Amino acid sequence: MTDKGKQGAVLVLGGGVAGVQSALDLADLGYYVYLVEKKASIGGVMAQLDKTFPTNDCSL
Amino acid sequence: MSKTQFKPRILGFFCHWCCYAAADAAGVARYQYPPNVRVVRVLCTGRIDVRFVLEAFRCGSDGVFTGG
Amino acid sequence: MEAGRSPNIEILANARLMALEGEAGGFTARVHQEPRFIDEDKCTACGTCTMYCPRPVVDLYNERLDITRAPHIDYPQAIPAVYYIDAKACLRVNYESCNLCAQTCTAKAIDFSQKPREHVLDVGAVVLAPGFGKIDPAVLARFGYGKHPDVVTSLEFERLTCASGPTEGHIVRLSDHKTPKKIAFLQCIGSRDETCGNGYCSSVCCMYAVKEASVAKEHEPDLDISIFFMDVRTQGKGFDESRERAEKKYGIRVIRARVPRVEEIDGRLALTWTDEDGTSRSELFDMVVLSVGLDAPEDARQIADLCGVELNKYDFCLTSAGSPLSTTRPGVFVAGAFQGPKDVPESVTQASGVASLASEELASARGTRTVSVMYPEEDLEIAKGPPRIGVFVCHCGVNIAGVVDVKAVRDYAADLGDVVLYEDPMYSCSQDALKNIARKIKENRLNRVVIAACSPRTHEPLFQETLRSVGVNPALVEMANIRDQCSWVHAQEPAEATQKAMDLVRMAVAKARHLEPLSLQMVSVIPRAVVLGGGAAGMSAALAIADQGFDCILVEKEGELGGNLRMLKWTLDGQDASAILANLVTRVQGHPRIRVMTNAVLENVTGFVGNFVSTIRTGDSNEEVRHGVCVIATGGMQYVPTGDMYGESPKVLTQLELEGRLSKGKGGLRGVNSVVMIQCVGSRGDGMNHCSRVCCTQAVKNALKIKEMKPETAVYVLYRDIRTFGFHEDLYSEARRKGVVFLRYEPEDRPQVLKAGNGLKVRAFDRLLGEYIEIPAGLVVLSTGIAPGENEALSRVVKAPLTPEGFFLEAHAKLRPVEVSVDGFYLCGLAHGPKSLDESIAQAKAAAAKAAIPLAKGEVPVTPLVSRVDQEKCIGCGICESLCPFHAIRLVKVDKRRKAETVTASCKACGICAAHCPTLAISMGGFTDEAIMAQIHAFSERCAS
Amino acid sequence: MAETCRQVLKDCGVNPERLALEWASAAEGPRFVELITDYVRRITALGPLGEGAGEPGWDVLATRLEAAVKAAGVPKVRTAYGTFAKKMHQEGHYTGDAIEDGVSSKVFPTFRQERLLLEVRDCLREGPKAISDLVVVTGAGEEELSGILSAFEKKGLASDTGSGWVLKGE
Repeated sequence: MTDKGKQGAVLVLGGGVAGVQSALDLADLGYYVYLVEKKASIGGVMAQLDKTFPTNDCSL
Repeated sequence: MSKTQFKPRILGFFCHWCCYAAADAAGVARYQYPPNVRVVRVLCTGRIDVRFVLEAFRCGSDGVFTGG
Repeated sequence: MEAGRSPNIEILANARLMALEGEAGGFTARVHQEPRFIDEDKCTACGTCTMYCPRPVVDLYNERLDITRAPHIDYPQAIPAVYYIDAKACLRVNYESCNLCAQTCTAKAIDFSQKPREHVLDVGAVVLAPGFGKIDPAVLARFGYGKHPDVVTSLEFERLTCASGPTEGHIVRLSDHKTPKKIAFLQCIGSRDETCGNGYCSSVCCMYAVKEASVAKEHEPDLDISIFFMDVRTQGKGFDESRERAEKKYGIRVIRARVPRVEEIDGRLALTWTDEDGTSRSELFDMVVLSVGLDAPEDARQIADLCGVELNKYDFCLTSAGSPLSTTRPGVFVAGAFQGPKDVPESVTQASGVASLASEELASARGTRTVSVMYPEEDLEIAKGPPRIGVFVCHCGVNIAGVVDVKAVRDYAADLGDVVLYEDPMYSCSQDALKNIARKIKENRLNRVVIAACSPRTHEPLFQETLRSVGVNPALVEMANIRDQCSWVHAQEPAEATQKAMDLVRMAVAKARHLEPLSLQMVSVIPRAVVLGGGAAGMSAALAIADQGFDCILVEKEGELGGNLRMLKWTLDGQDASAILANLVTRVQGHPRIRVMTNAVLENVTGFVGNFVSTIRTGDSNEEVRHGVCVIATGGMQYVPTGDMYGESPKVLTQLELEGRLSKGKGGLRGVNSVVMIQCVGSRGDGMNHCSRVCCTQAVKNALKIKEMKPETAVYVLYRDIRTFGFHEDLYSEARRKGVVFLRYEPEDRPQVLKAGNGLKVRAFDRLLGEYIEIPAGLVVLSTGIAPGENEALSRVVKAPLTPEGFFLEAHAKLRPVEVSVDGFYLCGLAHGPKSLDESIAQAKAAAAKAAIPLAKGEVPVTPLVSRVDQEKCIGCGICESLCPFHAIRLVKVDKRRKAETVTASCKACGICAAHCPTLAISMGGFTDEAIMAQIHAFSERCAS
Repeated sequence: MAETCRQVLKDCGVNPERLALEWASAAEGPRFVELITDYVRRITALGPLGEGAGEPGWDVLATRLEAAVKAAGVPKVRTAYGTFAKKMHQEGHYTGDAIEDGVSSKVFPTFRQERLLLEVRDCLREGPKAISDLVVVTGAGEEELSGILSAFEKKGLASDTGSGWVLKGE
């Protein structure tokens, strides 16, 4: 099926809000995702923010 | 005299996304609070029918706490 | 954060990329992963190890304001929800001593034999999203940080105001732990500061400072808060309005000055600054918050070298306005703050955008590497029999059993009606216990299961899967939360906690009797998209969808493609806009999967996500098209000035008209010796409320163009705040260097355009001189804002809400920035709000990714927890239809009578309809009236029902 | 919802403060704890249901609440409630005063009327009752009850036997 041996997998470097969102969308689009994060857990700075403007709802 | 021993029985209707989640968060942080509330989980406070609240009182609930 | 649950996302935490070889479509990546010393499958996140560890470690998550131990978890909702051991601090790892945690872990999850692992991964594309780095501490030290404990960074302040932070939300000075009275926020720390090498603007600090100040005022209403701005840069959608409200509501003082340093005087902090009129001022504060900017990631150069991508001069990833998410290496894409400083909604947008880019690249290999979980066929008969309930009361090690008498609760459950099996597993979520539960369900033909353990929010899916694995409908499990909402929070009252656990189990059993199997319905998706609007955003979205392998109909109301891009001459970074336009148009027109309809508008749409039928009118003829998704990219309009002699004098132009002149060469400036630009024409309260985001950079860009073509021309920019955020700040710096004069005006003292003989002059107040000046103007250029298009009609057709300004409203400002609250509709470009070309393109890619998800899946699931209307009982009153926040109930004609009907694909199960139905005709899956009433009755023994 | 419940509870003699409606977002564990702790303290101070200041005894409350629950399921009452919610939703102003006024003028009268109808019927089912007995149980005025009873009489549902009102045909 694959032309020129294209791989249906993506490496996402960084487990912050951007990395996680990319990973979720890519998995939903039909690709296998390796989410590589330096730290022990994903979430990045977003998890540290208390409330987010302007909706002031929880960030997770 | 009964007031000092009175332990109210309270029914809670908690929104799955908000108050129920907040209650879980309180647990994870090991905050302590009085053990008087029993919880019915609903998917939104909008689900709470007037009948549910009145029925809880009819069933002798000393209080009803709805949490969104 | 559902990333932890997807079978197609493998999280490699504690890991670093070591090498990247190959090319787009076929890369080989080497990844090095450090051990966490805790077995992810066994750890129950109980926290015992942290309690026993003798090694204190500074808690980085709480910005060093708190102390944790070597084994820990960053925050309660972390994913993986597994603790890890900080190898640098651990005595066992470093000295082979201690080992206390391994001995105290009841789950036997601690494993010091774990070794680092090397992964070799075959991937087709790479997404770089390493986030941002921290500003050099030496820069912070200039403002007393590290020397005075009461100088804190904004992130530290954020943790202080956070209710789950180290001070539980109480704002205290770190020096004496007293509540401060007077706080100053200093903006642009590490940003807009060429002395520290960061000439760019970090874009997010103005807004977060206002947010933090507001939150602080909410906690401590008597606080006196001042924010020192250079310019107030709250250009995000809805931000300006929020900021103004916050400033008024909380009485936040805005000072326009840059404070050079912080000094301590008798335990307080002295700030000295120069006002706009040149006077020097000084005041004492109790606490100073440094609004620290975003730096490039510390490992930016390493990443760039490894991945072979180029960086810009600030060490952020290099991209261009026409392809804002592509690096210099094909197949390697960038999203988030590494592409340039940005806030959460923009990061999320870019993240979805790169997903589209990768998906375009790899469309032919879609689905070749993904895995899906298979379940045995469901036993439909089992649920029909009388309830046979199994109750599992979990010890959760000592988490529950340490407080609640688990065995007593188990025995109590035995006596409840219909309970045929009762057990008390040690860890019900462990692999062993799950297998046991599955076996017991089969052996005992259980058709209802009650798990008394932790929270259904985190663990219900796990137990639902266990039921599915033995062919039992997943809706037949109910959880009683006797840990998070019982043992953990009533640790000092074991008897009360045990009683509560019994009550909760009784209520759960009562509800379980009323649980009904719910089928997970799938609706097939028509693999075609409609994109409304043929401007830059619409064309980009259509191309991205088509390149991902799906048919697309592009609907443009004008006779030709291009939209506002046709009027633009240069992008903000100076590229030829017409070349970008020509490229888009050629590709769209030549694409086999794109059908372009011009002079066409959407008249009507029916159906739901996956199955829409739209009526598109072209001239007098209507055509019906069937499609699965729809992208709204209908654009915006240039605000038409109503004053300033626009239309009266040929010497008064808009910025776009000026660009038109400048594009004709130097002749366009013949006889013009001075140009006066007026900012915020139509924006920020001048006709429209919002900030138009791009006009400041556009003005600066054109000012520079004038200076380049005819350097002797005097150029004045009369502004309220110069909002050249991000790397556009470089243009602003250059303009000032080249002699462009910037004068700030207050909205209540707006510049006036006046006649002066045959020419024009502009009268404005000069703060430094303290008097009004009259500037002769060869040309007056109005920086007109971006107005919403005629969105009302479309908004009614698709039932998508608009903002008060008239732009389309996204489903969630942070987390779903390109989705509309109507499922199956997506949003990008100026229809969403003012933005630049590169932002429009990135957003279009994001909308294309989101729109392609249902197309790629081929079917969309319908949550079984939806409302269901009993049409026998329904009287067609329409109350439910009008109250439904998701437009998930519609009225249909059944035998000539109006009846309500749930659009299951749109229903979010909130239950407002059921709670308001006059005839009780609506029932909610999983939360029926009967089930809830049964719980209420079980709650009380006083009530005979 | 909460406002309707409060007005009905008050009408039944239950201190409406026994019902709380609070908001806590998913991250607000400490706020939740504060809210719950506070609330439990308030309820503890009020005393058991039926024993709070101004509350009639449990027996009376039970009868009234039973009728109120039934009334809350009656289409006429639910239509009034739903229609008002729809109106609020369409107009989009959710100020406390607007809700309070709206409920008391548009929902509550129907609700109370239905509750009394059901409760009088339930009472009479137990045996003959004088109006004064009904006043004690239902908390309604004599005049109002006479109105209900004469309506019953007109429809042939009840009659005054001299030793009290009784239901007919049951």
